[in-house]
Amino acid sequence: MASTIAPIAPQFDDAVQQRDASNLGIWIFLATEILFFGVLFAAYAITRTQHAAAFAAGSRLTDLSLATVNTALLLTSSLTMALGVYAAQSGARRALVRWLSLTVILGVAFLVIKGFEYHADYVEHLVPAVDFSYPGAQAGEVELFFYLYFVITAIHGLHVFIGVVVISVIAVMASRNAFGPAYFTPVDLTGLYWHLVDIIWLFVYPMLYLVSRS
Amino acid sequence: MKSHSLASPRTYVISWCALLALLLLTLGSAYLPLGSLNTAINLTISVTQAAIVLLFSMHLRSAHPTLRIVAGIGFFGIVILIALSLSDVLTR
Amino acid sequence: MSSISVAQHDNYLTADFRLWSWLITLDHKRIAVLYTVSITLLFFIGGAAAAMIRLDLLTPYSELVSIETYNKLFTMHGVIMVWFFLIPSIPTTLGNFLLPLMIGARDLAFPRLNLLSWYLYVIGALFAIESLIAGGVDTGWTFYTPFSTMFSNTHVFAAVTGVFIAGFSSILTGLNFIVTIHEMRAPGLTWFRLPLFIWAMYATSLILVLATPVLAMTLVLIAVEHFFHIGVFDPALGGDPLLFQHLFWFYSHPAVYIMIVPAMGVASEIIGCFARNRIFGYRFMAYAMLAIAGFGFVVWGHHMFVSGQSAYAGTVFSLLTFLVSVPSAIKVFNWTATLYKGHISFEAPMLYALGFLGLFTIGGLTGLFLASLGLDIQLHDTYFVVAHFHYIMVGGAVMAFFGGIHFWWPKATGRMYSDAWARLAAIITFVGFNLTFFPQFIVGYLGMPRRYPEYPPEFQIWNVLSSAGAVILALGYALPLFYLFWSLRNGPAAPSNPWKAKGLEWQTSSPPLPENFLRTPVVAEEPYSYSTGGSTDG
Amino acid sequence: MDHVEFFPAAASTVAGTIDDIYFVWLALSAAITIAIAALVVIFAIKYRHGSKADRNVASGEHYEHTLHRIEITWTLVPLIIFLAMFLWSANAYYQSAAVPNDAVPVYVVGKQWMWHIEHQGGQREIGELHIPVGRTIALVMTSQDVIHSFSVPGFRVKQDVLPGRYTTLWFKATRTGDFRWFCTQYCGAAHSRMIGRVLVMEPDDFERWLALSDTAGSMAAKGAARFRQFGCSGCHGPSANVHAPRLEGLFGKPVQLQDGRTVLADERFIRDSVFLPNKEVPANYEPIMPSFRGQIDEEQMLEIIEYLKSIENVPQGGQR
Repeated sequence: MASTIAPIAPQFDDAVQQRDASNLGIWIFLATEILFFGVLFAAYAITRTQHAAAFAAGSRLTDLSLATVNTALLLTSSLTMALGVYAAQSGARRALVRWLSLTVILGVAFLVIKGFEYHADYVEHLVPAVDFSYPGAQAGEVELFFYLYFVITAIHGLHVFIGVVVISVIAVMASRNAFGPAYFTPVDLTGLYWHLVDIIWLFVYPMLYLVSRS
Repeated sequence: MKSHSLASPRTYVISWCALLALLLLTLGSAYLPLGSLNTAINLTISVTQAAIVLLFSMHLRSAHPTLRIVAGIGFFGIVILIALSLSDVLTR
Repeated sequence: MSSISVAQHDNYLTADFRLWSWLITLDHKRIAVLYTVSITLLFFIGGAAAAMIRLDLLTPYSELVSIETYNKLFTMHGVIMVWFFLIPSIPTTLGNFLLPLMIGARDLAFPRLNLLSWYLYVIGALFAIESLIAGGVDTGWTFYTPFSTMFSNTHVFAAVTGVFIAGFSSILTGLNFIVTIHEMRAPGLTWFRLPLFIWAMYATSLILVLATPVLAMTLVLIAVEHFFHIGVFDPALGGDPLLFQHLFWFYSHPAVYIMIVPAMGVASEIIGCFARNRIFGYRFMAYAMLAIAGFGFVVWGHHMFVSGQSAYAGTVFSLLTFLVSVPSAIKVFNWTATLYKGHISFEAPMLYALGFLGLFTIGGLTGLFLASLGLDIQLHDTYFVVAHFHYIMVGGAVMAFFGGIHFWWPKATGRMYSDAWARLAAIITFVGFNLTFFPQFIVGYLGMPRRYPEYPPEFQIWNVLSSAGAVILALGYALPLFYLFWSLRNGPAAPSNPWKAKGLEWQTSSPPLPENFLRTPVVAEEPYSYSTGGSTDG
Repeated sequence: MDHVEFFPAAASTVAGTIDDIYFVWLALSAAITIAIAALVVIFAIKYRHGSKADRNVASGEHYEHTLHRIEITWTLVPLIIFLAMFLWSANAYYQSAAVPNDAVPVYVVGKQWMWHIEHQGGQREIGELHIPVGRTIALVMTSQDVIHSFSVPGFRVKQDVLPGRYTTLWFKATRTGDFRWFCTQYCGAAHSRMIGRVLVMEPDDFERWLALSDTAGSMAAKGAARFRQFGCSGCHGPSANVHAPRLEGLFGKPVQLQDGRTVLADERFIRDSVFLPNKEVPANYEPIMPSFRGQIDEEQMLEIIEYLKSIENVPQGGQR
């Protein structure tokens, strides 16, 4: 049991102060993440306002079914992560490792599907600056849509990737009995990060895939 | 700053079901020919989904007000950035 | 530094002498020293660029350097001074050193993040210097598109990367400060017992944390567009160059407050101490800083009145700008009123602080000229703007920074410097500054544009005055280097509270112990209780 | 240097108002700065360390009340002054934003690092702009590369010149003479050489200058030639058998679009229709027009626009 007691850093008075500091710290970090993506959303909003038709045309070329499956995967991984945090809090070590592993698997599945999507885009000559050709009108503006599509999904994908790595590390630590009911802050904070990555995707999905499907 | 009244697995599962239902709803609504209303519906559903994740999975419902303010400020920042930039673009 | 005598305990400087112990230190005070050394270096690099600029402007024809070189000089001056000096200056040096001391904590909440942020700063600075050595950047510090993305063949990528990395240093510092102020205050130290310097750090950190991510991602978009020649800022493909300006100023306007709010905090501490008076309207001062931080986010469009932004948006931004200037006005009045019925003495820090007050007043008032829509048409992108923001950032922020260094020097080093030399330096800086920048208001209204190595001959007289002032100003900035260094070896040992100041940082030894306090202090009185807490001013 | 200038010459109709705002701010700033400085000096002397001045301060609730009243006063007084100045200067801004109806257009294209000017009559200038005194001139400006800015300090006017867009700047000179004009948006190496002179002439002299200048026909005539050269007339001309809109009388009229919106057929609309033809497709027409991006440059585009303006009331286009 000794391993599951929080090591208190010298600058803190007690475990409660340390945990509260970590919690506030991660939330401030998440706020910066939100604004980080805010730039992309603002660029998207303004460019789409100016080229609505081209964005509709571009969006119709994206793979909606893969994206929908991916959204469901990410939402489910959020559930497994939340259950993992619950398991950590209840001291259920094996359940914790199981839920974290499942989260990693779902995250990897998301990335793999994203990879298939990218490959399909490449085959269809939809990668701006690398290989882009669009037969219809306003090819330049459709290219702008795909530029934003790649920048947004790539940066989001990078966040998923980082999440997968961190959760894997946490899972290994958990299997070595590093956490318990008295100390599971790293699991908790990783979970918060993972949920935020999920939230961002919830906005990316309609922005990029659902424009003018009717 | 009490931040540790976690929700129960039941809550997580229920909110997961709600999120998936909303996903189907937003997907389905996209096929209705509603013009610019489509975007409004999609966005509203996204905001609802985000709120569910924030309140339940991320425990903001039971968190210290400071944490709620911090999260709120992040989203408020985006709103300011987009709203004031658009106020220029739309009135040029 | 081995000559510093050790009393009973090791202080933070003498705890370990090896270089390695500095490079892996987690002590906020040592990290502050690391920052001070690196920032001073960058300050003099940026200053050298400024000196070249002023020399070249002595004559209407660019005789000293080519026009291409001139463009690179003002770009480097801007990039280095804004991101590698002004923004980190007070928070990372004085803030890092004082924040835990002032709130009675042993360290910041996240010491490792603090050290990481210094390394990020250094790496960012190395990228910026690399772009300088490789041949320079000619975009101006504002990186306006489509020039920076499609037309500039200089080392935009390296410069942008440097700023991007330094941005993460800012974010980590801001995050660390906010958490520390929230969670680690000493018993009894309620929010409204905090020194105004802490309030200033808090407001500044909010801006750092909320604005910097926007800059970072905008720079990513610039780098991608520069590299792949496609992006949302290039009108040739249907992009919008004003979108870049919106995103850039969403960060860069609040960035001005990142520079000036800490200076307000420093000035409050110094004026309170040397007037031996509580800060007039303490709560209003705290609220004003929060208001400035908040309103600072909704005024960015005043940089774009003639950019092609819609007249409607311009009007909204102008109105909001006038609103943000009210809290600044309040602060000037309150500092002045703090002198009323005080016991004022004029040691060097006080001279710097009073200099700050005067220059900030002029800088703030001329900001109102620029906020006025119709008038800004004439003033935009002229030397009037240059003069205005130097009055705020150099007259205001740097003056206060120097004041702060003099004020807390004995605390940080355990040595007293020569007050006479320091007063002389303060006066020279004040005179030199005004001579450098006041003529620029006049030549600005006459219409002299910024970023011009060559200019019509009728503007020469003002430029000669300005360049002459720059020589004096440079002297004012160089002097402290000498007497402060001298004091490290030869200065008399400083007592723990040489100015008889209030505040927890004066209750520990000079220099402080590695763990700051032997016992966690308990606070039972209001801040700046100079008049009540026994007459120390006999 | 014969004399030292403190203020620039005021040579346009808007200059007076702008100067008034400037002088009022100068007076207010001087008053506030002097007041603060005087208070600092007085306090510094009177309450210097060791002086015998009375330092008794009242205390208690009444005193706190007074302090609050002081704070509120020096919050509200600046606020009211600022709001008044805001209204005044915003009004001046709107005056310089709204182009008068009687303005004579002159076309400006900025490129690294020179200014190309073309008058309606086809007279071209580089780095000089001849205008008559007392007539309202509206510069219709665009850039071929990066952002520039057109600034004439003597007229108190300035407007950024953007690629991909038209911006307009108007002024009415009130006296003859030479006035410097600068590029005020940093645009690269020779930014400081992207300057020129506005030469304000008596109307008669101006007419003489126009007549003496070499032209290859008016802008509209050149535009008409471009209209045929680029094949525009093939679809939009009188004998076209393609379903394309006729452009006579189009300029300045509202256009119904396919997506239900209505836009004004101004310079921007015409430019976008040529370069981004599918952005705004008129109702009842197929989006079949190809983009001319890269084929028509900005100066040719302006000539085509001037041509389309000129055929406002002519029943048949391209009579030449």
